[in-house]
Amino acid sequence: MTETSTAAATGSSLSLQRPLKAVANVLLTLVLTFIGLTAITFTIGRVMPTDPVLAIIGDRAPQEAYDRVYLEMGLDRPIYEQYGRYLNELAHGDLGTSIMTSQPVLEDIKRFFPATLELATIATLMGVLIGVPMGVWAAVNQGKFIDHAVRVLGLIGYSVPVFWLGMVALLIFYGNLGWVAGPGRLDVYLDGIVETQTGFILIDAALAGEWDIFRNAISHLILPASILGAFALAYIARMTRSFMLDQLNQEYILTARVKGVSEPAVIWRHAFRNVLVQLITIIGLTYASLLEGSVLTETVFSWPGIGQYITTSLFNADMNAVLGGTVVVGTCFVGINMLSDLLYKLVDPRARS
Amino acid sequence: MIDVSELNVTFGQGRSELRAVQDVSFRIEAGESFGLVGESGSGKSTVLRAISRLTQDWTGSIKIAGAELEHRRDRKTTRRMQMVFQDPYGSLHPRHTINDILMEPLEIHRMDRREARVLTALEDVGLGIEMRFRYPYQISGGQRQRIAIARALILEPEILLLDEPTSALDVSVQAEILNLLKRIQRERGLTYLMVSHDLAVVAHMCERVAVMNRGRFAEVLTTEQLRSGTPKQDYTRQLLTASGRYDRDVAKSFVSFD
Amino acid sequence: APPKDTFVMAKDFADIITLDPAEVFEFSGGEVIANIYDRVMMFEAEDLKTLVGGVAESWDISEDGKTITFTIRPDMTFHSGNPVTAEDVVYSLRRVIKLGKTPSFIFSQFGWTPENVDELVVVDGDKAKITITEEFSPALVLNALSAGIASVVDMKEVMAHEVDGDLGYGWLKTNSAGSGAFVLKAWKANELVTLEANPNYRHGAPGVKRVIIRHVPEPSAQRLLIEKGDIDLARNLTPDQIEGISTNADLKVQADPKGALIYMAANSSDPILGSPKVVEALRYLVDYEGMANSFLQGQFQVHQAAWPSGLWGSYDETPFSLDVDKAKALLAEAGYPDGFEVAIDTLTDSPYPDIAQSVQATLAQAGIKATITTAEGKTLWPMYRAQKHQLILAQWSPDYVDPHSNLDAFAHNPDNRPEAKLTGVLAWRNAWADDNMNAMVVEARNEPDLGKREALYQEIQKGLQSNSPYAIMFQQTEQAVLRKEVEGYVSGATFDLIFYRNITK
Amino acid sequence: MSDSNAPKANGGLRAWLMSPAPQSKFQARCQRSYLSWLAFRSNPIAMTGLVIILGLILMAIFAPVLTATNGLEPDLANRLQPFSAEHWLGTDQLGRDIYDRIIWGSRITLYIVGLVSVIVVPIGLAIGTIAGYLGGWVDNVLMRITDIFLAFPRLILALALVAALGPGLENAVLAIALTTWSPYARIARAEVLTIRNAEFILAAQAQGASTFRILRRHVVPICLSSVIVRLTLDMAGIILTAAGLGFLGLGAQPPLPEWGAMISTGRQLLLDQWWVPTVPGIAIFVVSLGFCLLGDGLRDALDPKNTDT
Amino acid sequence: MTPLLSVKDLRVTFETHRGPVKAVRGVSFDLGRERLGIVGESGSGKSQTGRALLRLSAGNGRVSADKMEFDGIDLMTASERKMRGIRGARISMIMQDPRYSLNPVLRVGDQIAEAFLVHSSASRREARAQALQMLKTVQIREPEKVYQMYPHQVSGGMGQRVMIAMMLIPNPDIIIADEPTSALDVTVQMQVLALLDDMVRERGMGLILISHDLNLVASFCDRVLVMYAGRVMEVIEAGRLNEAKHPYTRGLLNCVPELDEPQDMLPVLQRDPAWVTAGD
Ligand SMILES: Nc1ncnc2c1ncn2[C@@H]1O[C@H](COP(=O)(O)OP(=O)(O)OP(=O)(O)O)[C@@H](O)[C@H]1O
Ligand SMILES: Nc1ncnc2c1ncn2[C@@H]1O[C@H](COP(=O)(O)OP(=O)(O)OP(=O)(O)O)[C@@H](O)[C@H]1O
Ligand SMILES: [Mg+2]
Ligand SMILES: [Mg+2]
Repeated sequence: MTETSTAAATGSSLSLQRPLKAVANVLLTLVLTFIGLTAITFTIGRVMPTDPVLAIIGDRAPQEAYDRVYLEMGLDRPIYEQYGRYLNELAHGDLGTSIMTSQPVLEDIKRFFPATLELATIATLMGVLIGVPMGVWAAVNQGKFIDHAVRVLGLIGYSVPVFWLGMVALLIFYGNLGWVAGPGRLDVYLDGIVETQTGFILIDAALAGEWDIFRNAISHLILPASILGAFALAYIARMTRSFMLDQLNQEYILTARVKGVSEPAVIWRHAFRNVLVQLITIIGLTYASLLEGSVLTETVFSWPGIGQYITTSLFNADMNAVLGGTVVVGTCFVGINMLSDLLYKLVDPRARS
Repeated sequence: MIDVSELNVTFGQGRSELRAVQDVSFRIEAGESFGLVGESGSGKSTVLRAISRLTQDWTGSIKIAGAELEHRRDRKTTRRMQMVFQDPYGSLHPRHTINDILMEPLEIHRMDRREARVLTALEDVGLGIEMRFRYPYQISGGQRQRIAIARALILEPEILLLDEPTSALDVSVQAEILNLLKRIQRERGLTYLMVSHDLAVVAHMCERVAVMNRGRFAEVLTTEQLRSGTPKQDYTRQLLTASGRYDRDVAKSFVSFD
Repeated sequence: APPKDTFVMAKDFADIITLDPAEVFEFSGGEVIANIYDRVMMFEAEDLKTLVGGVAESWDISEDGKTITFTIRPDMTFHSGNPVTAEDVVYSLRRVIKLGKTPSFIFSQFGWTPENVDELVVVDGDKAKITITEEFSPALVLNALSAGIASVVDMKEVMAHEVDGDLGYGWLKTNSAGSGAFVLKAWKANELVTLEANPNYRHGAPGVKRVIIRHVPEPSAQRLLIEKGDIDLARNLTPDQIEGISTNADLKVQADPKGALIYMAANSSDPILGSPKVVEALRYLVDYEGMANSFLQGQFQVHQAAWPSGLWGSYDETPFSLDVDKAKALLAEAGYPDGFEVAIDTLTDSPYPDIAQSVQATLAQAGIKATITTAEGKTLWPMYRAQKHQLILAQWSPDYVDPHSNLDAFAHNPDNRPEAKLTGVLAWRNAWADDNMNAMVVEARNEPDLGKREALYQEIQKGLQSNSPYAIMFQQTEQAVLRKEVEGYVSGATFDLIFYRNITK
Repeated sequence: MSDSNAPKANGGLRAWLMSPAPQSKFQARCQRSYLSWLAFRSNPIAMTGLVIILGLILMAIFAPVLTATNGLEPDLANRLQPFSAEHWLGTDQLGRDIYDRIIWGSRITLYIVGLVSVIVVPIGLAIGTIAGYLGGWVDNVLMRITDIFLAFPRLILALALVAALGPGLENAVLAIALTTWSPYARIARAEVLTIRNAEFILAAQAQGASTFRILRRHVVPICLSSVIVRLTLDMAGIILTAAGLGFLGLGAQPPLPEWGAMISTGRQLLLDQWWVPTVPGIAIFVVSLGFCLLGDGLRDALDPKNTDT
Repeated sequence: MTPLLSVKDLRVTFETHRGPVKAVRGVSFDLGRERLGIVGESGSGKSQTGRALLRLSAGNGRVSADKMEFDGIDLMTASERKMRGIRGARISMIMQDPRYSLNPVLRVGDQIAEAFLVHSSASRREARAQALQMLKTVQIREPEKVYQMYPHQVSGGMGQRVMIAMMLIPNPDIIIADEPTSALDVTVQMQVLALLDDMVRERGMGLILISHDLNLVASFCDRVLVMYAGRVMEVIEAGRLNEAKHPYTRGLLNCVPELDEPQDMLPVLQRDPAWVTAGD
């Protein structure tokens, strides 16, 4: 831990004005976050009652087989040594092999992560495109019926258990109405027709010009994305409203009105520009949290996403997979945070100097 | 009572380095009132903060009653030297009642007879005991500043550092506070170090006045010199004219001093 | 809906971790390789009761019963086009021992070790000859040669993919090299398994061109999918859901008895549960009928012996039913008239928590306060293997179709010391051993006469009902829900007796 | 303060609460709370939230009076009954009365909510205020740790912790708490940064108050209200995470009527006996909504812009 | 000459949880092309009077007046649309504190240009040129550079000048300056006042200067309106302020310490409760 603290301490004195130092700072943050993430995950993996050896050999194996695999996995070594070895391999870009899928973890992630990314991106887009105007609308009409309606509507998206909503939505829109396709990313018999290039079915299908598959994929995507989108929307709308209210109470809004600026311009050019600054962080966080994959939604929709991957791996004591997944999700989180910091600087002149 | 020599205060490092106070030296006798004036950002508050050690990155020497001051705050000197801040809206904790605010220094310094002292303090600054359990938001700016003064006085200090104690108040309330400060000083023989940008206020309160410009003392004047309008420095002269009534032609002739 | 020539099945197959037949020991994996590989001995889809030759056309058993010589079917080819030869058979069996993965114990109990297997399993002209060193009934050996590890792999193909002397293990985990009805096209863990028909299969081309098994863990999702016609077969519907679809004319239900048993076991090293009277009382504190007629309806039948009903050697008596008074009397005799506190561990997936709650309630009627802890299998098993449980509610299914498979685990514990670590043996896990039982299990195993063998096994099962740490409760029946046009889905007693090749739609 | 403009109070209690010169600390506190209450009361949404939460609390307190059974014992003969006079909300797959289970389940929900708050608020406050107030390397170290917890996939961390600690309600709560504190540290820190150089903090320093005293008496009370507001807003999330853990079989153990677990075990019945998973779903929804509304209302009520008039 | 602005019995009341707060109660005055000062202690209703003229009182406020007429337009009943045309273009208001009154994320130049664009159909280029010109007028030395700055980059004095430029650019008839100098240093304060002075002289506007510094207002304005507790206590020619009779005005005048004559104790203001109710 001493290493961490001294490094963090030097991190503080770096000023962001110097690009080189800033890059160093970013890298340091990244490395420290990784070390922290993997260390915690690693420890959890080791103290878990789930036995990784049994995950490989099964429950009925005789003790000799158990002991042999135990040694093979290096579980007899002290935990810091195991951790050190893991870090070393990680540094060489090797995330190890998954017990569950018998594939390199990296390959698995290439398969599962795009599924989540596809879902999360569309959900966040929905949240932003609908949530932001809703929030602004509510704030402008604070205390009026519209405000309450928008708030309650948003809160509903926030309060319904997503797995329950998912099941009901599936039942109605797929089961009864047949408007959308069922669980999964694609009708199975269409699987494997387009070559995997990016891992995003929509993009792959578009690249291959397979519009039937594209349509099919959309029809599968729409329901889970809407459900996650409702959640993102609720959060974004509520935050937008509250930020917007803060801004509308500021003196500079009065200044704009004194100038005779029209109401839409006051709202969008003046107040919203300032809200945008705060919103970026919120949207970034929402996106990042969706990227960890919603285990519950993925379960209900049989969606082969990263959340389900990590969870199943966890239950199977497949720690390489869990660690790999955590590292990737953590990277995304840190990445998105940095990106939103960057955007923040673009939007907020005060943060620039 | 206060003896400051070669005081320097620097904020930041490298390119963003800012020498807020440069080579400032002065002496204040016991029972004297000493004023600091100068335009905004000239380093007045910084001098006060160094003395009260709210800022710790200063160099030079500060003596209180002959004893050299450490950089770290110690309870004993804190008690001898109290500070009143500029903004009565910001210097009282919004969630503490007046009683809490006045009790706190007594608790910190483990003083006895707390109840009695609180009541006396309220009386000293001319507030009724019905104020005791109000929250700051329930009282006016002038009353707040009285509480701030009472809080400083409750420890029976010898020195009061006053950082623009009236600039947030309107003229009528300002008069009440200035009178209060004058009366207390007379009764207790306190030493005042008072910062203001209002020359009239400083002249009203203090015997001697230091004029600050960009971290340095431009000059130290007696109140008489100030009143008679015979400062040596152009900077002081300009400050003087600006403090008077509005005059269009004079205003246009102002220059900036670096 | 899927095209005519594609058969889509939904199933929870999170358990597949490998498709190398020398390693597969999981239900779903076993089922998949059963359709990819032919085994030395086999049960065929057309007759699930009779053991016949698979790759072996015929076999000769030596006088002493210790050597069996197999004649290989002529004209059989692997998917690669290579002919199936005795060399492949011998290679496949040796490979199992040399890799030494979990299921290899089925062979190693015959005395085969990596050191001696090259001498004991050999090519003899155009035949394959195996020799065992332990006393075993040849019937049992032949039965064992119908297990998944007896799958015959394409030696040339596998060795072409060998890396660092791994006998092609790394490659075969995710690929196939067999001679069965289907070829593995793709296995995407937790997503799907795609099988392509082998048009040159020895029984003729399968009825569909492709079989896709889709991982759908949620039974309700499976139900929606099959009702919409997006899949042809749903494997994991609950009894209540089956009842729900009974009115749907597009669907039909096919029920097949399975070998899986649900049992409750008591840890004998526990001071209270070590008392046979207490365990006997427990057997009377289970509402067998109540459960079987409600939430287990149609998918579990009451069965109280250690070898499943419907198979050779089974014992179908069910002497126990819920009898609180009798249980109370037994508890009083054992010295616990007011009951005691106990912990039940079980699995998280349906129906275990429900069974546990029912048992909890009936135990309470006799004053036993039980708390339930549910856990994923991977968490439960280590605890079970370390004898850390009190009561455990779990499942067991045979590894191969021979009573020895179960009774060796339930009744045979040659060394009951904790440090012996016979962690694969249920009796040891429950710290229970009985010399008489041990002797009987060995005797039955070695007995060449089928009639005597069967009688011995039934005696053991009967014995276990009065003297054992178990309360065996139910035997599973799988209810598969099919679209009505689907024909030819064959599902046998064990998890790897499931055949897709006759399916048509 | 134009007290002269305030209407002369008429009622005794109201006069006491509105008196411009409180006589005791207690009266001053009450006045402050009363003002917040006045702002709160005029907000219909917030009041709805409050009513829901009070309802939940009453349900939990009077569970023995409100129910006929303890909702734990199976009654296999009465499985999956629809709504009826006898079983208002039907029965579940083991024949237990769902209404009774919902009522008893309110205790579990409250327990989760209470315990998480008790853990999360102090941890978040402590870390956030210390980091924000002390700054420098302390801040850096603490914030890095906070970031690491933030960067962790939340439900997954909770799952991992539960898996490590073993299933059960207490462990689930602990796991949720340990994954929830980081944003609170962030909020508290942000709040501290805005007041760190406020004059009332300087004033306390100038009086010689110790760092601990300043944190405890001056900094924490300022951060508390935003933390509490955030907590009520997060409550929905906490309840849902707990339900999610229950859904994945890692929360409360059977036969406890935890609402998430009830949905989980009942979810296969959605198509035919829809009420079995739907009733607990609605219960979770209503309570989450209640907390959300309450939180929104609190934020408005505690906002000085609204009360200090 | 008819007055530009005529106000009779203006009242502003705020609904609060403690009951209604009467911030302005019956203010009447006329404004021509002159410099009118409004003085009074804090909370006396000066700012609220200014805001009410533009109909920009806070949401919980109620405004009533017997008459509030500007250039023949009834400000009480004018449509919101019409009011927007008046705000800025005809009556504008210099806000108290430039730190909070400028939009932090927009360039100050663009904020000035916006004030121009709202009321004319000019192109952006023209608006920009106008804004630059205006910056020069308020004596900003490097207008091009300052145009590109953000509010946090300009000093208080500069910010105040930007504010003035912004409010003057549409060339309004009336300008309300709400304590435009209280946040500034004495020297800058004088300079800003001189600037306003120039504008009034050159453009013939009416100016309302709100302040609590009687001496300052007296030396700057033509007429002074003295307010207390939402009422006008006295209206007086600036030059004859020393002859003011109202005890409140006298009190305010006396309690300011004078640089040139030493005093021992300052006379304090004795408030008479009768002032509040007088004339009700
Ligand atoms: N903590 C700090 N870090 C960096 N710079 C500071 C800090 N405190 C003050 N300064 C700078 O030091 C200089 C002097 O500040 P100081 O507050 O002493 O001025 P002042 O004379 O009191 O002005 P005012 O009349 O506005 O209060 C200013 O330029 C200010 O920006
Ligand atoms: N939105 C509001 N709700 C309730 N009361 C308000 C509101 N706005 C202002 N007031 C009250 O109206 C009265 C007059 O306020 P105003 O701002 O006009 O005073 P002022 O004369 O400008 O004082 P200052 O010199 O401090 O700026 C004050 O008592 C104030 O508290
Ligand atoms: Mg200062
Ligand atoms: Mg004002």
